Amino acid sequence: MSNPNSIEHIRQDFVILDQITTNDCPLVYLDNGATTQKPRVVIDAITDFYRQNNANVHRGAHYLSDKATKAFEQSRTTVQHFINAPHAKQIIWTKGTTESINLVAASWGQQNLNKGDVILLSEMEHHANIVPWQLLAAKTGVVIEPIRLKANFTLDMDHYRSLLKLAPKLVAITHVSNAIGTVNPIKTLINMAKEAGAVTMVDGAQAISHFAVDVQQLDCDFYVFSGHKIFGPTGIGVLYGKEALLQDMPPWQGGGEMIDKVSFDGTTFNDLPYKFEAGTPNIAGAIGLAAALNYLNQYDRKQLHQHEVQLFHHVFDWMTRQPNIRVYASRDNNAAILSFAIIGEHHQDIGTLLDQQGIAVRTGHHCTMPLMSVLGVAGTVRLSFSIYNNQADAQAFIIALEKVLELLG
Amino acid sequence: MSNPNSIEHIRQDFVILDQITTNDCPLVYLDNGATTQKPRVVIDAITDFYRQNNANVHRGAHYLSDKATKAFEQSRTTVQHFINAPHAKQIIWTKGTTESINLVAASWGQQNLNKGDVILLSEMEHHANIVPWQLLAAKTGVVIEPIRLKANFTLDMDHYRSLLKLAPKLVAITHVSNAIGTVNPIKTLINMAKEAGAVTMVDGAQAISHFAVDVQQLDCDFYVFSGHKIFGPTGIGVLYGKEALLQDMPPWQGGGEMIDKVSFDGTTFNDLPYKFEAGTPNIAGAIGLAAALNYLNQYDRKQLHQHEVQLFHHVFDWMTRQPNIRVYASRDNNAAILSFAIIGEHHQDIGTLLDQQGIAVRTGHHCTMPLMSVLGVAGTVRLSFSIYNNQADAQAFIIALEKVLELLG
Amino acid sequence: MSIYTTFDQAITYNESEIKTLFANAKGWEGKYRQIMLLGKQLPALADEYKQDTHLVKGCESQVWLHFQIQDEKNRGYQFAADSDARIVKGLVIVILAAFNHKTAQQISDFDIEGYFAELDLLKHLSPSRSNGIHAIVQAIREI
Amino acid sequence: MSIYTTFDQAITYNESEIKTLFANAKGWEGKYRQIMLLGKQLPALADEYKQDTHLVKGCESQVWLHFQIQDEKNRGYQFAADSDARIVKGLVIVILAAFNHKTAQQISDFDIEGYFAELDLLKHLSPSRSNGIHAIVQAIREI
Ligand SMILES: Cc1ncc(COP(=O)(O)O)c(C=O)c1O
Ligand SMILES: Cc1ncc(COP(=O)(O)O)c(C=O)c1O
Repeated sequence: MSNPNSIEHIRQDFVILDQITTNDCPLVYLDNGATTQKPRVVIDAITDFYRQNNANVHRGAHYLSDKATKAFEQSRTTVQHFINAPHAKQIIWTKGTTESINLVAASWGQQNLNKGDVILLSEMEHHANIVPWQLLAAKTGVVIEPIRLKANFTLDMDHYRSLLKLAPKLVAITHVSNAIGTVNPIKTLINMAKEAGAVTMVDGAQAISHFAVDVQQLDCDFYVFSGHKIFGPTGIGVLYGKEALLQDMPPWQGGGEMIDKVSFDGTTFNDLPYKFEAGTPNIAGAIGLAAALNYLNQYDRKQLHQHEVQLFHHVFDWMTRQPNIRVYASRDNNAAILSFAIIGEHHQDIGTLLDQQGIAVRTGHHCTMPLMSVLGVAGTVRLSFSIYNNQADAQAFIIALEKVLELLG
Repeated sequence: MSNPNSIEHIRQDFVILDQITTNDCPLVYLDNGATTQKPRVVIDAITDFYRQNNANVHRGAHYLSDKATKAFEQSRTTVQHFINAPHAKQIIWTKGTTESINLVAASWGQQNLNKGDVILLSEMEHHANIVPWQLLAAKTGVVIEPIRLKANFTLDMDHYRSLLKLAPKLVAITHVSNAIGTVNPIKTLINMAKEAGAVTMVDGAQAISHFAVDVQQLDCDFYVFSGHKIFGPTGIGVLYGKEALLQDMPPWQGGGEMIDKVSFDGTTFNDLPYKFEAGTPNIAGAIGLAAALNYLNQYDRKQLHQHEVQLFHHVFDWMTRQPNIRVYASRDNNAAILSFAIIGEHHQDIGTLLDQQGIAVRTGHHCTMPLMSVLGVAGTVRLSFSIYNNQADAQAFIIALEKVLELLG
Repeated sequence: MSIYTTFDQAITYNESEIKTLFANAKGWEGKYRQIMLLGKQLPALADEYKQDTHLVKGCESQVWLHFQIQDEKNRGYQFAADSDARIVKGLVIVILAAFNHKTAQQISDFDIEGYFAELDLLKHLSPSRSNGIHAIVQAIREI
Repeated sequence: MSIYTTFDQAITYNESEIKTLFANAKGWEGKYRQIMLLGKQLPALADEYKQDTHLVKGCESQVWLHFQIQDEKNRGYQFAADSDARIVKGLVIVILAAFNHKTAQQISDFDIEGYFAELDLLKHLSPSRSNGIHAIVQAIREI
């Protein structure tokens, strides 16, 4: 993919990119950490489903419901293979990363954690991997300990080691920071957690679109991610869990599909994965996500990521040469996400002036307020690259930021 | 809409209907209770969103995120007006009816109900309006009392009256039965519940696609429904609640968007509706649902429903003339949904043989096992009509069922 | 009636007889008539053998499945099954005609998809159908 | 510095002066230069007036808003506001030029959309923007 032609080829699959925004500027989409764009095949998969196969799944015994159920369950298998899960029943459909984590906290957490038990998170977690545990803590009295960040934007392994001495019951950690791009040494973190006897949950929301994830190789207990951040639709996400853990967990939400028998005298529950899938699922969402994963599977993902990192390095290196810019990201072990500030300026002003030039970046706390407070800022401007960004995007960003510097200067 | 031309006009908006299924038979889709088909404008709204406006909502300050947020919040307003809610912030996006009810049970229920408190449901509830309360009961010790069904398929109002003497804290009841089509006298039920001091929740999953719902006129405390059952996408649903109740309720799921400030020392929550919308919402789903409601708003809904009921009566009257058929539905106060059995035959055999002729109906317990046990059956065959069904569908069904009777005879 | 009687009765058809029957059935109606005719010939399990523990999971209708090793030397299996649905009963005969008297190895080697495809009944085998035929085949294979 | 001093300072511009300034601004750059020039002229609120209770909700930047009745007879309002973002500061001047010294009735009658449209700043007023301009206008209107 260092071949720019291939990127232009990919770009053409994302029709949204070819548009004019504010002040007649072409769109430069660098907000991929918030959500990714969808290739034609994903949009087509959704459209085709509604135009040809739409029916409720599992419940019907007719031609359409059979087609819909097949496509839906095939999508589960696609996810299974994408993350190399042992079995499709370990793939639970959720609304997104946030719901996946809430499910683990409410079901596994409530069942297995008691007052005084320790949970380790990190200072760089997204609110989605903080607040569910805080809600659980308010109910159960578990204690949350954040692993500290070092000045070089990586986790403080010494601090982690010392926190592991508290014999935490759970280590829940992000694979990649959505705000500063750090790729955590997740395999090492998991191994250490296991040695300390902790269950492990990995927030893969930002990792999954950048590199291959193998849950068996990682040997994590739970892995979660969102469809919309990996070129799939909104409203669909995944919880992967080890079978033994999922089997033991009580259901969380109740309703159709997740039951075996219901009566007012007592109700029994369905097997995995259905036990955790109450109600009509986001059928079109699951099918769209599978289409996105199949789309990615066509490519050499390592090459795609190299390309993203190349763009990231280009901007990173330029930024570090600007006296007034402060970068919050490390150049290495970064998934092509970067936060920065112009010294003395408000991130919102920078975002507004970039937007005037068609550049879409995100400004604010990026749902990582504890991290912002560690960095000593209220917010930053964040750039996040994806497979369809090209050198022209990186260059347009730099030119636009030079203009911002001039306007503010 | 008694004008058959108008129906044919509507039919053309639903491209899926024009297809050949098993044994070269054209599709006759009578499984609308399970899920409805989507008109072209809904599919287009989703496609357009992904092709032109896709961005994460609320979080960005750029051109695309502004367009996406506008469309998303405009969709909330569309729902608000559709059910005549006082304010858009009383419209909470969920995954569907099931999640809406789980939210009420987990948030309002856990906060307001204590051991021994009584909840009234009815014997005709969908599992989605039973199991969440049973899960709550297992945690809190609340007591569930089902309102009995009479032989004419309506609720036993005397029994209801006597149960109200138990001073229930909540009456949670379906507007329309998904299995037998009964339209409950919901306004009366709500009034009586209020007099008894109970909070009321109405499961509108089956009602909303058949007739206008005015939550202020009903004066219910909560009203819930699913997008996919009213011509909208899968993975989106609505919880309406009275503002004072919603304000008092604690958040359920934690994550981005639902917070005000997060720190490891303590977190505060956002205002309505965001307090209940953790994580990236199903943006395309909300926009698709709004397109569906706007589509319906073009028509005289009373006429559309008269048309459905006409088809229902046609089949109902034919069935009651067949000696071997037992109908589980009342002719009056019915939302055009009907369960039946062929005496001595298994519902699954009937479904299979209808499917051979392109007729899509649902067989089984319809996620209403307690109702099935009251009816004394393991399951039924269910027909459910929608606005795009025509006389030819009804006739094709009758001819197909005659063939089934002959084959089984 | 002992369950062993039932086992003896259940083995009336073999695979090739079934294929002949279906080859002669005309159209979907002919095929379903044939399935239901077969279903009528499935010996009923006595009520005492219709225990919940013998129910096959994942069927919308109820399907009870029993088996025994027929002969210690060859270790062939004998099956007895019943259902409350007529089409399932017929399909049970179709399935048992293929699996009865076979060893675990023979059962696992048998190309059930090919067999159902030849009979033009393949869609019944789909795991996404709620008729339970897939579940019955799975249950037999997992014995 | 007393907050009353601040109030006095804040009223430098009126609506038509703002319109003239923006009419002369060229392109988006000219307009934003103008906004930021205005922002520089917004008198800073002393720290003691930057209380959390005076923060306007719904702004990504911090915006503090104070007001007082200027004159008991006409019941016109005087506003003082500050922000940590430069563009917001400038837009605060734009807003206050329209609302300052007006009565509640005059404020609610004022066509703020039309005013922002004329200045070609309408998109800043969108409730779906996180810049908080909509929130400031709402806050003033709800006084
Ligand atoms: C009356 C009723 N309530 C609740 C539900 C559950 O809806 P969903 O599966 O969309 O969550 C349904 C549909 O299956 C229903 O018919
Ligand atoms: C690291 C991380 N975790 C969790 C989330 C939450 O994902 P979602 O909003 O799709 O549920 C995000 C995205 O916002 C994220 O970047």
